[in-house]
Amino acid sequence: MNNTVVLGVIGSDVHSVGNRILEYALTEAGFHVVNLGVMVSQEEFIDAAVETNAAAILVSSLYGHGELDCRGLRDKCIEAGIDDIILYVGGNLVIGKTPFDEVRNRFEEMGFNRVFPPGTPPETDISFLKQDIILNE
Amino acid sequence: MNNTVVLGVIGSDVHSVGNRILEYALTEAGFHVVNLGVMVSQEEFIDAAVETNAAAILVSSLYGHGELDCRGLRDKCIEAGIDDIILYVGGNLVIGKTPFDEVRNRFEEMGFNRVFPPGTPPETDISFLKQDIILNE
Amino acid sequence: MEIKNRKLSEEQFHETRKEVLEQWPTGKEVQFQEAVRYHEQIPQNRRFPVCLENADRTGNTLLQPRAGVALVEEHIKLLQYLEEFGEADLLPTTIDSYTRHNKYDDAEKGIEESVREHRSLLNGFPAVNHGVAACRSVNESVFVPVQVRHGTPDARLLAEISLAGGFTSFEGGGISYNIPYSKNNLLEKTIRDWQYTDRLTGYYAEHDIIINREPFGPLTGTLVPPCISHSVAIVECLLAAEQGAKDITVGYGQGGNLTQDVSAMYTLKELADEYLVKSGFKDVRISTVLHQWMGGFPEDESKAFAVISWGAVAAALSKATKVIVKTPHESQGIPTKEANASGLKATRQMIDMLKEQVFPKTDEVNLEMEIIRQETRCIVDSLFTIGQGDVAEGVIRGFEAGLIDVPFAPSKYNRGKVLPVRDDDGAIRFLDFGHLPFTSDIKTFHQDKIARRAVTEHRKPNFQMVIDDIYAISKGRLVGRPR
Amino acid sequence: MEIKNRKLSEEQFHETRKEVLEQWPTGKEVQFQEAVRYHEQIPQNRRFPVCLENADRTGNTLLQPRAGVALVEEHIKLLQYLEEFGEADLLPTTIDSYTRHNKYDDAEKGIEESVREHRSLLNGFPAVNHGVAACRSVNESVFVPVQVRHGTPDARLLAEISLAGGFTSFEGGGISYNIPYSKNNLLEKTIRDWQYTDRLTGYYAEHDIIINREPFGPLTGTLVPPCISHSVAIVECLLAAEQGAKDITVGYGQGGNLTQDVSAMYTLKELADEYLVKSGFKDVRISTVLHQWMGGFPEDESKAFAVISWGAVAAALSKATKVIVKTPHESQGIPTKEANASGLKATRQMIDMLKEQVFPKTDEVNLEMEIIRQETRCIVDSLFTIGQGDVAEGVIRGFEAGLIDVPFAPSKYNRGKVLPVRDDDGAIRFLDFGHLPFTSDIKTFHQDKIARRAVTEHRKPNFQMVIDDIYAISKGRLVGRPR
Ligand code: B12
Ligand code: B12
Repeated sequence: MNNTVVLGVIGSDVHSVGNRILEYALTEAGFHVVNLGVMVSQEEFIDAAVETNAAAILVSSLYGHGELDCRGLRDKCIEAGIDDIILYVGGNLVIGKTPFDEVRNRFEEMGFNRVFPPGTPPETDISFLKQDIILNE
Repeated sequence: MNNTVVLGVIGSDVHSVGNRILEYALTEAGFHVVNLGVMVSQEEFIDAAVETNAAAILVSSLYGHGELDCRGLRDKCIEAGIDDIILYVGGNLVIGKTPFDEVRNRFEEMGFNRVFPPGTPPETDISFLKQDIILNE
Repeated sequence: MEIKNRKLSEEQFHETRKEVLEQWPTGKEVQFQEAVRYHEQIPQNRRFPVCLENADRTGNTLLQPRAGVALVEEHIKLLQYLEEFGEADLLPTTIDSYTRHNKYDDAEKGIEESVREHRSLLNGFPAVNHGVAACRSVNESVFVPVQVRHGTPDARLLAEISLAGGFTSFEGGGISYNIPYSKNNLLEKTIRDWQYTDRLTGYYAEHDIIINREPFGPLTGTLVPPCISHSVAIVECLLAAEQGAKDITVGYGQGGNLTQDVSAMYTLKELADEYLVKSGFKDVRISTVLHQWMGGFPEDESKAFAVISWGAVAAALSKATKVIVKTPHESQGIPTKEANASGLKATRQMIDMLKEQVFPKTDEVNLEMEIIRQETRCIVDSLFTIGQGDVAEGVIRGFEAGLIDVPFAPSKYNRGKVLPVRDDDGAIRFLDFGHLPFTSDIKTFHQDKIARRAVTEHRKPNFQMVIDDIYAISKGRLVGRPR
Repeated sequence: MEIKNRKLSEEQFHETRKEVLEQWPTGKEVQFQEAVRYHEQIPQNRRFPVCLENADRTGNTLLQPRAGVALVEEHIKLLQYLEEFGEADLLPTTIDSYTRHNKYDDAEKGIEESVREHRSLLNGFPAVNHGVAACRSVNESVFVPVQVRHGTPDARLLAEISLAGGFTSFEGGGISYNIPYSKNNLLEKTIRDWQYTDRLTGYYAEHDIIINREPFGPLTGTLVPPCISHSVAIVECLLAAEQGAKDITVGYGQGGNLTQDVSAMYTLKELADEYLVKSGFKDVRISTVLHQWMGGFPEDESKAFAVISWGAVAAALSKATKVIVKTPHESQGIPTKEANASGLKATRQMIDMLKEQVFPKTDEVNLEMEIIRQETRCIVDSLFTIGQGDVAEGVIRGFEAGLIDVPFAPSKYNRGKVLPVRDDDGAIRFLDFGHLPFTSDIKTFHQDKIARRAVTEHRKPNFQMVIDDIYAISKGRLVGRPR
């Protein structure tokens, strides 16, 4: 299994706490984590993924501009030739308390493979991730 | 103005605090208050009203059985020949948080002239009462 | 009727028993030996005394809501909901007001109307009408212990049916369920009736079934100074212990001033233990309960959450064995199950966040504790004196004489002379002592405290000040300052 | 770039000013003299410093929410709602994240999309794009003072526009709005930029317009030990005072252990005053703000109410000048106006119920206060030393050397070596001191405290324990015990 994943918080978002924990938990779970930290642009995500031949990109967005920041990420992946890379997104993705189904729809339409609500414990992400990577190979 | 009013808490209800305060406030406002206290039956209300030739009966019900306890009070008034006596009711009249309009309707249909929600300050009752008594005379 | 604090003989007990069980048809469902066997197989997790003891040992505060509806199925659903979604540690079965006044006919009508209208028209669960089997099905449908909570002056039949029905805790007492809960009931009568109820508990204990008993702490819930509720709690402990009760929870209704509340909780157990031991009862287990603010609540639900939370703080910081939880619907009416669960959840969060913290025994706390001790001893000792050593007789004569007097109580056997008011820090003091047997030192203490408030507010302390205090919390503050 | 804590000359200031005002077209709307005249006519009730001083004098704690949406009209409606239905004493204008990063183009797009979609797609109010007149209309539409709250490393243009726009308080600082709020910004740069912002405040002060300044207290909001945030607050006070700021509010984010929180609040003002006086600033008015828990919130709204209430308790009992209020939507997203008001109402109820009560200065509090004083002095004094007497230089070198280090901060100029963890009572201690310049006594104190917790939990204190603590409050407890 390709165990390299790119991790980061997109846009102008600086929420670094969850990112730290995700890095720790993914590493503990045996992943090779390329953590770009906070304030990561779409280009930086893609460059890192191409460079490290990553199996997945894990995007966090907490601060509410997730919708504006994430649009077009899948297209850029396709342009960069990593069409099939697994794209996850999680955090407080939209502005305001919103039924999660709605949020999931919006982000799935943007081309994310999975969308996670706030407060998802790392164990959940990790078990999905392992399955999805294996299926994708 | 006939300033005699009969006051009491109906049924098996023992909530005595509001009753004390109402007695005090009505007395301060110049009424002659016949306070029957708590656990007052319909008959006791009517007997007291007839005996003292009262202008109004003020019924409290806090404990939730107000609906069961108050039914038929107007009829009993009519039987006793005090058809036109002003009937007020106030407190936590029904079981459970209920839109007050609904509560008001139920009790007005039972023949109460005015229905007061929980937390009504005595000043409100008193000003209505003065108006209604004068109009009724 | 002469009442002594003397254990009812088995004969007396059985004689009365016959009459009691005939008060309503369901009485004949009660078979004592069979009930004992039923209790023997109740698992530990559904035994009140066991859970209370565990909580005290581990320093946890348990959460208990109030809840009860007219019909069995609905009541079970309600309790299951509070257990699952409210995370309640202990459950209640709150009894309706008709049953409380032994009006089983009215309760029957309430049941019928509730069936017809598909909503509960009773403000609680009519356990007597439903009978033993229904009570058992209630108890068996949940994983935690269930207590009967009511307000019944004569609870003998209710006790018979509900204890045979598997409840492992029974609230109330001859004073605490008379004075705040009725108008015309003689204390002689209610104490006698509760001696019976306690004797029933004792009778179970003789058969190795320990039932928890809980005198109702908050009384009228409205500005009750700690020494008043403490005195009633102590007397009811002594009365219950004499009849053989072995496991008692003493209670207190939050006043709102944290120093006073913590001091009250600390002294409550201490004084109960002290008087029990002094009277020769060495094997009675005492636990404590704090009731979140029992007076009028603010209408706004967010504000109600703050009041609930402040009660949780008092319970947590004073290490109460359990806390009785209010709901955001309090000012309006019997809560929906969701509102009930939300009160529990807010309380849970607070209790758990504060688990590690204790309120320190500061000088202020020590002073407050000492005052409460002195006041309570003045009252309780005076009851022993006037009762010539017998506290049952003493408390009856004491109420007559106003040596003990519950503010705002509806009972005509309560003097109603005492007037409480808050001091400048929000602690509850006496504006009028009535005939309370206090030393002049104690009186001066209260007068000085109130005088300080009067200065702050530029007004004389009088009944208007008391009224302002009664409304205060519902209007968003602790002290009813003039506006 | 060399930075000294030296007042910018009027020349320097005006030179920079020209550039700043050209950063976005709305810059040219700023006319200083006209802005001063505008401020002169602002009534007392809309002046932040006046309201803070009144609060301190009368012992009230003022309530302030966070709030900001993309469009002017909607923003005004939001503030009016919070004023009317939330009973807020002070209002905010929270700025969106694009503006915070000076991405005025992105903000413009956000405004356009928000107009199109009829909902705010920005997480705050883009004040720069809206310009001076819009800011004035915001301020004029309410009765209480409004503060700019943001998180902007380079807030020079935002300050120019919003102060000319009639805001009377401005949050932030060159450290507190850099380290927790950005990744690549040099401290030299942000401190310089904030010297400008402070100088602007000072320039207003020279024209008799007092603007309140508030360093951002909670930093990353996540297990920040008091001495860290106190040190940043003190340094930012000294930097602001040097540029002529006269009215400063120092802040602290609630930790959750009441003893520690109260001690932190008591020492915060004391230490700020101490260092200001030591550095020759005798006419700076210091007030305080407590932020209700700034870390992760529980998802359940009832539980969130308890967290909010506990923050209100800490603010009330420590007599904070103001409290920043969270909402029951915190864990989910920007709150609706109703949720925002309900956080305010719960806080109001608690603050008002506790008005008369103070947390006593117990031995535990005195000890905790002394520890905070010692730690803070170790840090701040070491900054003076390494800066050879200059605190601006000192703090920059201090961050480099890890003499000061903010847990979990995103900035690459923060060492990130320090690890906080709770002790057995829930107080926040240091698991890893990184390079903090502590005495061995202080270190031993922390180690002992943490060792006690390790014993309780039968596990080694390590990063897992820290993670457990980060999640703890959102999972319903203060200390992240193993399950
Ligand atoms: C204190 C209290 C008690 C005390 C009462 C002590 C006593 N003897 O007075 C105790 C603890 C004993 C008690 C017992 C019970 N209570 Co109770 N109690 C309350 C509480 C907290 C405050 C009541 C109070 O004193 N308010 C202060 C006074 C000043 O206000 P007030 O009573 O509302 O009266 C004012 C106004 O309503 C108005 N008003 C009242 N009547 C009238 C009449 C007219 C004509 C007018 C114009 C105005 C008016 O003027 C008054 C003065 O300002 C309320 C909830 C609340 N409000 O927060 C529950 C509440 C009234 N109780 C309730 C219940 C159910 C009970 C119990 C059945 C037991 C239980 N489930 O715990 C028993 C009933 C006993 C019985 N048989 O009556 C429910 C009623 C539910 C419902 N209607 O759906 C309430 C609403 C709580 C709840 N949400 O569940 N209670
Ligand atoms: C701490 C905090 C801050 C700190 C951040 C410090 C720092 N540098 O990290 C400070 C105070 C600086 C801050 C600032 C701001 N914040 Co903030 N903040 C929070 C808060 C309270 C906790 C976040 C946190 O650390 N949680 C703990 C960690 C462990 O959990 P987590 O971040 O949710 O991450 C976990 C999961 O979500 C999941 N996850 C996350 N990403 C991903 C990705 C994938 C692929 C997967 C599978 C899982 C996953 O796994 C993580 C680990 O368990 C949240 C609200 C809350 N949650 O209670 C608001 C919150 C995120 N902040 C918010 C906002 C708006 C802001 C600000 C714009 C300012 C403001 N209005 O106050 C600024 C933004 C600054 C910026 N440019 O980014 C909003 C976002 C609103 C929205 N989405 O609608 C929130 C939700 C608060 C609110 N309700 O208004 N904030």
